[in-house]
Amino acid sequence: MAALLLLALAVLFVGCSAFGGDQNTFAPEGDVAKKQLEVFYWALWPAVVVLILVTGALLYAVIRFRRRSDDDPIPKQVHGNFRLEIAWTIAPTIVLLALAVPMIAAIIDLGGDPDADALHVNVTAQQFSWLFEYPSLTDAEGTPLRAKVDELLIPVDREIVVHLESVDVNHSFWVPKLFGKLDAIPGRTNDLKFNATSPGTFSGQCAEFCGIGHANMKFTIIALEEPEFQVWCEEQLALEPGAPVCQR
Amino acid sequence: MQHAPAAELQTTTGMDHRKLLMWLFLGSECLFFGSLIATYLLYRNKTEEIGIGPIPSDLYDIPFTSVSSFVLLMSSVTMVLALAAIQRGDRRGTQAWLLATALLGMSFLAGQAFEFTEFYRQGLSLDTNLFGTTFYVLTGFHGAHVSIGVLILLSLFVMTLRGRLTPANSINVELIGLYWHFVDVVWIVIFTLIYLVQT
Amino acid sequence: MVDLALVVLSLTDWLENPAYVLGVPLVVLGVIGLLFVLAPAEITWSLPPGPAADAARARMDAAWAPTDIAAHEGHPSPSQYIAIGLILGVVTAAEVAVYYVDALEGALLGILMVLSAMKFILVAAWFMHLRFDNRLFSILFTSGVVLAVLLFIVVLSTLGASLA
Amino acid sequence: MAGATIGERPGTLRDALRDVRDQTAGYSGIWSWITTVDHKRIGIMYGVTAFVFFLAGGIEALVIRLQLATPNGGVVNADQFNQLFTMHGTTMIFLVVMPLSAAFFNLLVPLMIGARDVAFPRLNAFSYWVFLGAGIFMNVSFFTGGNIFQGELGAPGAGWFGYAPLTLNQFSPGHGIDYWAFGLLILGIASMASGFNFIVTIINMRAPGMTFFRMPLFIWMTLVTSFLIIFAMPIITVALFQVLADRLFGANFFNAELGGTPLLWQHMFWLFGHPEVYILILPAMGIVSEVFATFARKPLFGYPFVVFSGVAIGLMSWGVWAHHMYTTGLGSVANSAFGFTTLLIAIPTGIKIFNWIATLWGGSISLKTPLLFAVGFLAMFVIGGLTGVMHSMVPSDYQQQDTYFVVAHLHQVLLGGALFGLFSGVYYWFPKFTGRLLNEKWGQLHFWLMFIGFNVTFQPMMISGMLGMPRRISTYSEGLGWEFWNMLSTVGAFLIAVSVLVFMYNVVISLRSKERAGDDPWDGRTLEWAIPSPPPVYNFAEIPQVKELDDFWHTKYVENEQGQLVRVVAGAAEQAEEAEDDAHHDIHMPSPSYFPIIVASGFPFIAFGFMYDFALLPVGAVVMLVGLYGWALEPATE
Repeated sequence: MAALLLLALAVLFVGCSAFGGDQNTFAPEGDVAKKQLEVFYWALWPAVVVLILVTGALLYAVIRFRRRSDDDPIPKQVHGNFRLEIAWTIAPTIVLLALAVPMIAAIIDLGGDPDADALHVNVTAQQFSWLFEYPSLTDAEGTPLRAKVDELLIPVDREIVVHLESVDVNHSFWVPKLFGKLDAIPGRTNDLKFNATSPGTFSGQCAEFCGIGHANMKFTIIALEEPEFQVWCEEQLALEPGAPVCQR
Repeated sequence: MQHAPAAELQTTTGMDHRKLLMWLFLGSECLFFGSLIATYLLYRNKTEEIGIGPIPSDLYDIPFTSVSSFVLLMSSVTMVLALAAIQRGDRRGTQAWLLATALLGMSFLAGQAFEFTEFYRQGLSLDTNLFGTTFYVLTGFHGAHVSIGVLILLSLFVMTLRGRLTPANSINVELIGLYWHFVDVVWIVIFTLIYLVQT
Repeated sequence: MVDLALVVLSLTDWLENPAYVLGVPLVVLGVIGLLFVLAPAEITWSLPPGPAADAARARMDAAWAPTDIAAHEGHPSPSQYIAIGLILGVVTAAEVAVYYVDALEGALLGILMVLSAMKFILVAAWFMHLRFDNRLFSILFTSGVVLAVLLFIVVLSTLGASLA
Repeated sequence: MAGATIGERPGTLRDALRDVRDQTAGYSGIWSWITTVDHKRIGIMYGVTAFVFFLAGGIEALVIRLQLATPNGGVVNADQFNQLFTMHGTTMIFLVVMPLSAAFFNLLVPLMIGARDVAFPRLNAFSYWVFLGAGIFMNVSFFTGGNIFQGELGAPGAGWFGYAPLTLNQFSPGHGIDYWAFGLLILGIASMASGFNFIVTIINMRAPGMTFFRMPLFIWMTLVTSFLIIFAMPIITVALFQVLADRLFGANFFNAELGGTPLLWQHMFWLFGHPEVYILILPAMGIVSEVFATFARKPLFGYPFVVFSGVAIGLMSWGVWAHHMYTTGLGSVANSAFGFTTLLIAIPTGIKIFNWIATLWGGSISLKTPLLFAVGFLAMFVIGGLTGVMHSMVPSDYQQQDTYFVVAHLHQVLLGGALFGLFSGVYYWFPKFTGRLLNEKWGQLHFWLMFIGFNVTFQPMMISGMLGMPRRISTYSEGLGWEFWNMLSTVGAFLIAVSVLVFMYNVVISLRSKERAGDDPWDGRTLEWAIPSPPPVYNFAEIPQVKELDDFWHTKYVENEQGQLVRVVAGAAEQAEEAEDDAHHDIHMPSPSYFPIIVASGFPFIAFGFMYDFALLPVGAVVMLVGLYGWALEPATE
């Protein structure tokens, strides 16, 4: 039993980042996902220690104190121990408070105000696709730039602020390598910020059950180097090269 | 049902089973009406923002509702008088106050029926807007509670005629009394939070 | 003839309003019931006069012998109940009055909350006998009320609603 | 309350017992089960019915696992898949774990507190019939989607927590969601009725001398669970009424176009849903507390602390609901607050775990099947709890929410936790109610198959979750690194299925075996072991006088001169009983009644009336009214 548990754990910790996969949360490519992975480890390691201690104590007790024959004497009738109770009330309290403080700091950190030069994107979820629009990147007539359905292009190393809406049911916007999820809920706008620290194509998919096409409500975020992104922006908006709209 | 109540009171705590049940039920009902009232409060200002259909201040007739609230409040007095009557063995008083309570309850229901019709005629139905949705469902559930109360009161009244309800089982009157007063206090909250506090 | 037509017309008017359709029979029912109570009717009404009826009457009288369960349980007297009923009526009148006084508009919410809480407590404590009964009943009911209030204050505030 | 007063005039104990036996001798056949108000029979019916639903939910799970075993699975289509996982979740929670707990409440509460029955026997029967009706009602939905042989199913398909607005007409046409919502509403009535019943029973019907702190831990957990039920159910009731009003009458509760807030559903659902989680796990905690103490031959370590932590868990369960909603954009303040309260709930849970281990520590542990399941419960529940702590860390939960990591966590708690605890209870109390022990060899096989199967199924889900696999997807493509883990989960699921077959086989052969278990096969500590197996209708010939916690144990063992515990000479206790039998005896047993099933049968009519034809409404109403008046006027001991 113990071996099995430890095996499962060992596989979980050591192996995961090596498994690869486009949606592996152990291989973050953005600051938000990195922070979230860090918080995961804060909880994981104490949990592993507690698991080993508790399961170890349990197995030890069951094996060590097993009844060897029916004539074994009745054990001492211990009803409790006040000091022990206090100890194992306080010990987890300390551990949990130690977790709570950095956790709240991390929540506030991730929920902070966006950078001034952040790129804003309006994301609209619908059954079963994602629409992307850049409200600040507009052509000569003032029409904002739209990305292809299910494909968002972003510049690397620049903060992206997503304004998330849904037109029908609940959806959830999630690219595991870049950021944890945020729900798109009809009637409200949720904001999310993230960045990509290296160029590449990152796959994401809807994470809130939304109906028959839920499994196929996928999309990708393509992170381009800043100059490439600007070229793309100018092309899409049919602007002169170096147009201020697309400049950082 | 004619056994001596003393035998029933042989419980660990001395509390009657059914009275304890009723109080548990009322405690649980608090969450029920709490949910409905909270929903109303959440949506209170939404209707005006959206601008579709009538809003509370277009429809509420405070003097009318005050009167029907008063009627329900007074039914609590008659209810408790019915209990006092049966507890001192006054049969005529029991019957009179039970019936009076049921009557006052019916008058309240009639007032509610009038109010619903009036609102409906002025263009508010369940699907018009959030005001319609939350108002009808909240007050409708309250009305359903009153109706059940009236039904039980009338049944008890008939039971006094048939000799099935006597001081020996006055607990029945006490139980419906608790229910009835609870329905009344819920209306006290609804009248204040829903009718008088409008903006 | 004209008069009759008018009566019929007003009747159909009535029928359009469920309040009357529901209310009028209820009131009629109530009046009949009231007469029934006030009339010197006995349980023996269904029995022919004779020894059977006498026995039934005797049983009834025995079952309804004067008792004082109320005093035994420490409940208030009917006159106290009526006094509380009057207070409740006055407080309701005060609530409605406050609603119509423009000068109090700013404090409307506060005053109304206090007044309705008063009514709530009066009914619960006296009519529902929480003052006199086992404390467990008060605890059960109060925990229901408090739980509901606390939970929904949190829900409403996270959803951005406010009373004011 | 006259009812079935046994015996014309009070006589000796022997007369009273004979009278009860004479009266109940005729209680046999199907009709006697339909009209029964005996808590033991109702408990058995609850257990058997819940097990049948468990098989249904299990088959749904197997189909789900087959579909996901390989990428681009073609076993079912997306629509069928959605219905299967919705019904799997709903069934397992509301039709399996809750009623199985209710089965144990029914079987054990009166026995453990020294009572003859529950406070409201007919209400108890009513709870069961309502539950049965609602369970059948909900599963009928499968057949309403058209031709079932062509795979046209009509079951609800919006997930067991049915988030609005997906449950509204425009997104879920057909009647599936109506079945789901009405089914849950009706089940709520059953749960509330039994919640009220057990609270009154526990508060009011304890044997003389059984103070609150002499009650077995299982009774405490029943009490806390029942309170959670009666306070949590009304909230989901209102939420379900709201979604039904939207669906059936065009109301706008969750209509965002008119300003409605779909998020309100989530708040109300989880206001109910989080206490519900504890409603599912606390009874199992109560069961293993009894099992650990009995099989270690030691009293539960730190009894008052375990009691208080159970109560604390119950209270705290009201302050954590929004941790199911971290990703809905509640804002940093709310997320921090709920993250904090969620972390805190680990403290009382930890106290319980430590006390259980301390109970085993230094004991004389008998490694029989009930104990194995209890230990399995503890081991799996620790993982469930720790993954729970990991979820409560808000930023990392943004990655885990709605992935297979959550699926793994909730099954750790519900299957590894609650169900292992319940199986422990089945093995432990089976002899009490059937008179026969479950076969130990097959029991051990059942345990090990289930334990291994469980771990092979659900530990890999943690990994597939962290590899970015969202829950509730009907299919996935290759190359995401999920194939291996999903295949493993599917293999594990079939292992669990085999273990359940072993269990069923075990029940059959054990019931057929001629060997009798005796009244007290495990050397038990609580009152139910003091009476014959199976218990007579009246449970206790004489209501016991309780002097301390684990009273029955103390009647069996005394300290000798060396301070060691030794068994009291057999027979001494019975002799004492014989001697003092000249008191006044008068046993009241409730009479059978068919009114509960009549009232209960009105509910589906009303639901069908709202869904298909209003003409059915008066039918249902009349049925219920007739039943209720009959119930109220029927003379019975209640």
